[in-house]
Amino acid sequence: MLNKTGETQHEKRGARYLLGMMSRKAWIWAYIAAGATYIATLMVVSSSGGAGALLYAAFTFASFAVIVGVGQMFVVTLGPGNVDLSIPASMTLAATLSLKFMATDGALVVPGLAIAIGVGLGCGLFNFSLIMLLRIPPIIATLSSSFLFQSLAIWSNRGLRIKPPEVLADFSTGGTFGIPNAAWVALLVSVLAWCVLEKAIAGRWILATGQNKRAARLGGVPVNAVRFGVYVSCAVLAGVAGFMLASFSGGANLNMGTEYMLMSIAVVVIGGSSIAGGNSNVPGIWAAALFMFLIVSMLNSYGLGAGVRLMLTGLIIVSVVVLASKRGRRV
Amino acid sequence: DTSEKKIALSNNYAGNSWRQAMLESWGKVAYMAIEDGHVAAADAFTTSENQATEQAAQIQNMILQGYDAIVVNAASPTAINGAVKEACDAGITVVSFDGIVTEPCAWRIAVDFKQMGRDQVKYLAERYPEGGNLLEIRGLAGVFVDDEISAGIHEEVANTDFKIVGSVHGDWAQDVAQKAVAGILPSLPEIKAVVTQGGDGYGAAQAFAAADRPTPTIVMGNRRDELDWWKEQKDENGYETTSLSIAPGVSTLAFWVAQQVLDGNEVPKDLTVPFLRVDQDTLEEILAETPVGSVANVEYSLDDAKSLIESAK
Amino acid sequence: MSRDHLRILLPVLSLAILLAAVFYMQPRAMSYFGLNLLFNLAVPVVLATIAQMMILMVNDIDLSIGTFVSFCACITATFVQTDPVVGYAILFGAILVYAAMGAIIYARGLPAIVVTLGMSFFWSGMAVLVLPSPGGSAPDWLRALMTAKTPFLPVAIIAPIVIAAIMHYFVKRSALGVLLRGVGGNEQAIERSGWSVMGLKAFAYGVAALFCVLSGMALVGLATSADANIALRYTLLSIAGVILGGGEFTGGRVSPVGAVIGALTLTLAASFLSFLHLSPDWQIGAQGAILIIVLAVRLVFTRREALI
Amino acid sequence: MIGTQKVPIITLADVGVSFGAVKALNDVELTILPGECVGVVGHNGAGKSTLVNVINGRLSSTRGDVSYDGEQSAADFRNALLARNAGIRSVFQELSLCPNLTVLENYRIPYRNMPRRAWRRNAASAVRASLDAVFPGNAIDPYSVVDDLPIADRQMVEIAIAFSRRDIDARLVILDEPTSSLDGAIADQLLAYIKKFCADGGAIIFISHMMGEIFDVASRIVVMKDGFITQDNDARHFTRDGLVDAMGHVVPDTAEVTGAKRRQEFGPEVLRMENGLNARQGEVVGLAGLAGHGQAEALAQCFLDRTSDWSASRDPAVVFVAGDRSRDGVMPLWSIMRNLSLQTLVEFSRTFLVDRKAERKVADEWHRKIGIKTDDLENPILSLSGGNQQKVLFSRALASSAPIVVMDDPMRGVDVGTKKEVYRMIRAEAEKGRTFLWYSTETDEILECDRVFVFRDSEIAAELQGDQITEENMLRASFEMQEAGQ
Ligand SMILES: Nc1ncnc2c1ncn2[C@@H]1O[C@H](COP(=O)(O)OP(=O)(O)OP(=O)(O)O)[C@@H](O)[C@H]1O
Ligand SMILES: Nc1ncnc2c1ncn2[C@@H]1O[C@H](COP(=O)(O)OP(=O)(O)OP(=O)(O)O)[C@@H](O)[C@H]1O
Ligand SMILES: [Mg+2]
Ligand SMILES: [Mg+2]
Repeated sequence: MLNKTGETQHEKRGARYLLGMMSRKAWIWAYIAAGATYIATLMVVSSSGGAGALLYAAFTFASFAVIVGVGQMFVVTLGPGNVDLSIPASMTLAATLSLKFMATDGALVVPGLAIAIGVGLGCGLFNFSLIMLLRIPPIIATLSSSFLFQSLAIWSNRGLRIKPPEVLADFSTGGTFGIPNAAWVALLVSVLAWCVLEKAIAGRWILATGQNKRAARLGGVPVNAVRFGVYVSCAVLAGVAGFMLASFSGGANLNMGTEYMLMSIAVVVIGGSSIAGGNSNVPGIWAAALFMFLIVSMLNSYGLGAGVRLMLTGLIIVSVVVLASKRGRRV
Repeated sequence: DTSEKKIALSNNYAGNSWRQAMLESWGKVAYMAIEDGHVAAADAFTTSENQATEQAAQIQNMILQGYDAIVVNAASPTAINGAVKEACDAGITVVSFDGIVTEPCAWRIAVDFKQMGRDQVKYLAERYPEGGNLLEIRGLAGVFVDDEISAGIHEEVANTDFKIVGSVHGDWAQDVAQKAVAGILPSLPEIKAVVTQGGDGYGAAQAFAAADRPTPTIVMGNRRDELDWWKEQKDENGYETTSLSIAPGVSTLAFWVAQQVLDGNEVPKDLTVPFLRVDQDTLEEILAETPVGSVANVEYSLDDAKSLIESAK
Repeated sequence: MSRDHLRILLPVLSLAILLAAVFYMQPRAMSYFGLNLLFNLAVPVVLATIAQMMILMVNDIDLSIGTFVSFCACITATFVQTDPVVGYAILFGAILVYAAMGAIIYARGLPAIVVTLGMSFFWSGMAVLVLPSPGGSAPDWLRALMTAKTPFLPVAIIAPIVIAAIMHYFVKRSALGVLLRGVGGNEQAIERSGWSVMGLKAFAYGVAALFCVLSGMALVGLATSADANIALRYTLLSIAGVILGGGEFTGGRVSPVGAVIGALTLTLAASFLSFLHLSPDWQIGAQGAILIIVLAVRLVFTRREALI
Repeated sequence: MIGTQKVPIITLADVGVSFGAVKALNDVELTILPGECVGVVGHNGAGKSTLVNVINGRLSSTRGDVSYDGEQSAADFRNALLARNAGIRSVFQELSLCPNLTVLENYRIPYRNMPRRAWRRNAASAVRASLDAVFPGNAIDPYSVVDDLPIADRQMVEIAIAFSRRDIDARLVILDEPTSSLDGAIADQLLAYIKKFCADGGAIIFISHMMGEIFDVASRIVVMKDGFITQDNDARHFTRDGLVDAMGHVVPDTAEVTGAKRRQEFGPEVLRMENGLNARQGEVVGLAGLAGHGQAEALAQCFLDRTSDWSASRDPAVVFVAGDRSRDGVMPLWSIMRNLSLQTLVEFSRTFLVDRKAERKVADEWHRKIGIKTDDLENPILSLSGGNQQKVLFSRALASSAPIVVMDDPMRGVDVGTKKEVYRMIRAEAEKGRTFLWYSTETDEILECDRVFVFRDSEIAAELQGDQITEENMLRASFEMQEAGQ
């Protein structure tokens, strides 16, 4: 793989240290970008408490992106071609079924959550069996299953919007210690994910499988268990995110997760994970999720039209990625 | 006599409660019409994604299947014109509603979306003659309906003392709207009212509540949860607003119009249906009729269609 | 050799079976008119699939094809119609941007999926700027071309055959095609032989963009007008088409003929479903199911890997 | 003879190359004349591959001058072009064919100005001709896709392409460990061709860890050590032992290398496969035969049957040492340490977390034991030379406590010194009751085994024991069947 060629980087030691460190931690750029957009938005914030409110909102909405982003990150880490496109459908299905079950009854919150998780589990299992048993490429497998999940959601509830139980709505829209509850949940999820990737053996296995599945298998990694775990946990996280989002926004919609398909991929890659697999990080997902929220807020606040807004979003994403890239060729 | 005729519904999207209610209304009227021997078949088709290309292909398939009339809720007013033209050329009656098509050979049951935008502002101008700041929640960029409603709003605002201080795209999705509003709120001065495109009102209310800002007058879009919230506020503090949207049952109207065309009746190409409006007084009444989680609805009968056609002549 | 043939056999078979099923259910489809209706909207899909294939061939993936085709369609329905010189200049410029994107992706070692994801926002924004609301109209010649009444076979059949033949020659037979596939197979080997991988990638992206432009134009020719969201689903459709046609995500293993057939199969699958008269609840799910079934058949054909 | 007054094809003057802090080459002076066959030897990481890359212009030297055909090159970045024009071609240590292309398409890639007309037919005949010339009697179809070929065939294709006819004739062919995946018979064909090539006025740089091959073909031998050329002399001035001493190897601080006595007593049978392959506890079982006859498959099967896709055991039944590094072994994005500890993560941890202390300890231990040439185990694995990467894979498996070790031609590119050391380690481990299954393309490695299965067409053609294990017997077993097959 390595070419001992081409890149005789005669690095000036020391002077480049900072740059070097930054390029190794690609997510620093995502934080810089998020910070810059935040400050740029503040320029037009009029009300006194606006700065805090904006940050509060950013953390609230970033949380959902983080939860699904973490799941997507694990999937993406599995290597080229691995991506879960069924996240929106899993979110919708989990939210629909669990809200329908709870039927605004506050006593059923826990079983409701269990149902959301269970639905996620089922979706993950289904995805994995398509990938593993039928050996359908993950992109297509998850795309196809998303259609099925969506049909199930339509069939089960015909698009009726059922309110979440009062307690649940209060919890998901509320905050604790000045931080939105949704963000606490996302934080918990990301700390867990970080531990898995950085500390746990399973994390090593995921990373190994992502780099070279065959070599991983020959190196004693139970690759099927790894892939199973990854796809299932991604779907479970999607289920949880759907449950939370529906509770937060006052009910499940058939189109509620739509934007999280691109969003989940975007936060993973802007956050600095190598899409080639085998190298991922959790802090970057937070930065990217905040960034994705703030950029829309910023462009909206500046009163830019949809066309310009989309264009600038694209340009900024590309610039962040270019800036975050290592100099020269990848190995 | 149309008892041998087959009608198809080409629907481009099924992913929200409005569309689900629309399909349900269609299903009901289709069942009844077949029972009563008005038509031989009335099948509904939905594309898997909200895409003009897919819908065009769907219409082409309907041509192949030999339907006599195709009722379309179009993904784009122009992008399926090619397929619509092909259908007309094959002798098929095409009736578009809600999302209408511009192809001249097709019938259009239009809702004046521009008017819908204007009416929102008119209502607000009545309530607040002194004007104030408005927040606009738009739909999906690049889509006809979004452009029309927004144009109506902007046109009317020019005649009043209102000022649109912020505009966000909510993609007609509750969660997206809520998110976009939450993101722009900190940068906005005090908001007098929010103009919407239907279905975003509840999300906007939530976002205002989350940001601890006074709730402005939010124009609603007839969704049950919006009406519920309105009712709640009304009972609590006498909150006043209005709610308007196109009734999903317009699909049934389109069905009858298609049947009338097939029957050989002369039907003008352009028909307009009024939108369904909920006011402070009619709120309770309509709330009682609207199923939980759904949309306020009106279904049309053959006679309704006939009188509409008469009045348009 | 034989493995390559096996690879192409599956797409051919699934297309044949689907076609047979459609003909069985709807004998009317078995005519000049019917074939045209079944397949004419496949032409832009075929072109977009070829574009995706060019990118997959050099080991990248393009998530912006849908928005880019939409953008091209918007330009075609507006500038190309009203002001051809400006219109073509914009399209040409867009091709250059694509080529530059390929070069940057290589030079900076960027993951293509991210850059193209970002660019998809960009193109989408440009399209909205060009056509804030649906409209525009197709240039007459384009409309005439796409609806031409050719003898014996409709345009909808001739076009995919021509595209497949040309691309087969270019990708599988020409010397340049060897290098491009080589980039996908072993970038380093190409570089070691003194070729500019950056140039090759830029070229592949440029060709892909050209096909996107053609796809956008064909689409406008069929639809008579455009909107900013007109082709969004081509992104996933094109990936599915390449894979269905026996292509792989990595390693430069693609087949132009397969890709064309894959695109046709996908289009036909949707038609097949609408002939089944399913309940609206399940129509969407059935699209997924048919994708799964068609791809699952691959199982029979793909060689069990020696390991794992 | 190409020229009468013999202009050097390439001259390196005082060349140095550094990778960051690592000085891979120092003060290298080297001149290569037409007709010479220069053998280059040196321990793993001595700088041989780096030297090759300087000569063929792929790597610009940090210091010093490189001149082609006696002409000084003006700018470094043109070196690759100059090298190509001077007729310099290379076969790299890591295979560099495009696996998705056919053999003849791979020929197209280095041939830049190939005439376009009927190029496929011409390419096929050129490859065919070259394959026939270098490896007479091979049956490789130029139209077959490289991926479908066994690794030995792939290596043959790459070599044949390097010697093939193009617009600029080959004048200097650099072969970096070309025989590492070839079996003896094929390797001999190559050596014969090299001699002929040099006799016709071509020049060769031949890098190998096989002393026999070096002495067989080299007219001049260059010894490298730690980035320096320590000796550069006519081949006649070297003896085998002298050469090994001159190279020096990097495992000096371990106990003396003793060829332990071959044991006669073994434990109970611990392994039996469907095809009859079996092994007893403490035995070193060799798999021999011509390359590509199902040995690797049998080994992989053995490994896969005894491990699970679904769970990892705290005491694994079997571990694997890969030979095809990039395909089967190395995790390219990881550090040396992470690569080394992959197999033993579960074994050394009592929880589900990685025990970093244990990881570091094991890595340090093997770093010392097997002499991995690096100063920091946190360095990326790809910064290691080929042979050193192989050592990491070895350590990965041996660090485990698994009773059976399966080795798929594990010594590819490992230098003589280390090989001796590894033989000793294998012996010592076998002594302790471990069983080894060892596929190798090298006869000397097979001779180290207690029992040998000779493979033919994915079946066992012969089982050799004790004194029966001779090169002659193995060759006979593999060739007898070949004749029978024809
Ligand atoms: N890209 C690189 N970055 C850092 N160090 C490198 C790089 N390439 C080579 N090296 C170092 O340069 C030294 C020489 O490596 P080289 O590959 O030339 O050894 P070699 O003699 O070919 O060894 P082997 O017999 O194992 O192939 C090694 O210490 C290696 O670690
Ligand atoms: N079904 C198949 N179709 C085509 N090629 C195959 C098939 N099965 C195996 N091969 C190829 O045949 C070759 C022989 O495999 P095998 O693993 O037995 O070789 P080997 O003797 O272990 O060679 P080496 O160790 O040098 O790689 C493999 O390299 C593989 O690519
Ligand atoms: Mg080397
Ligand atoms: Mg060997």
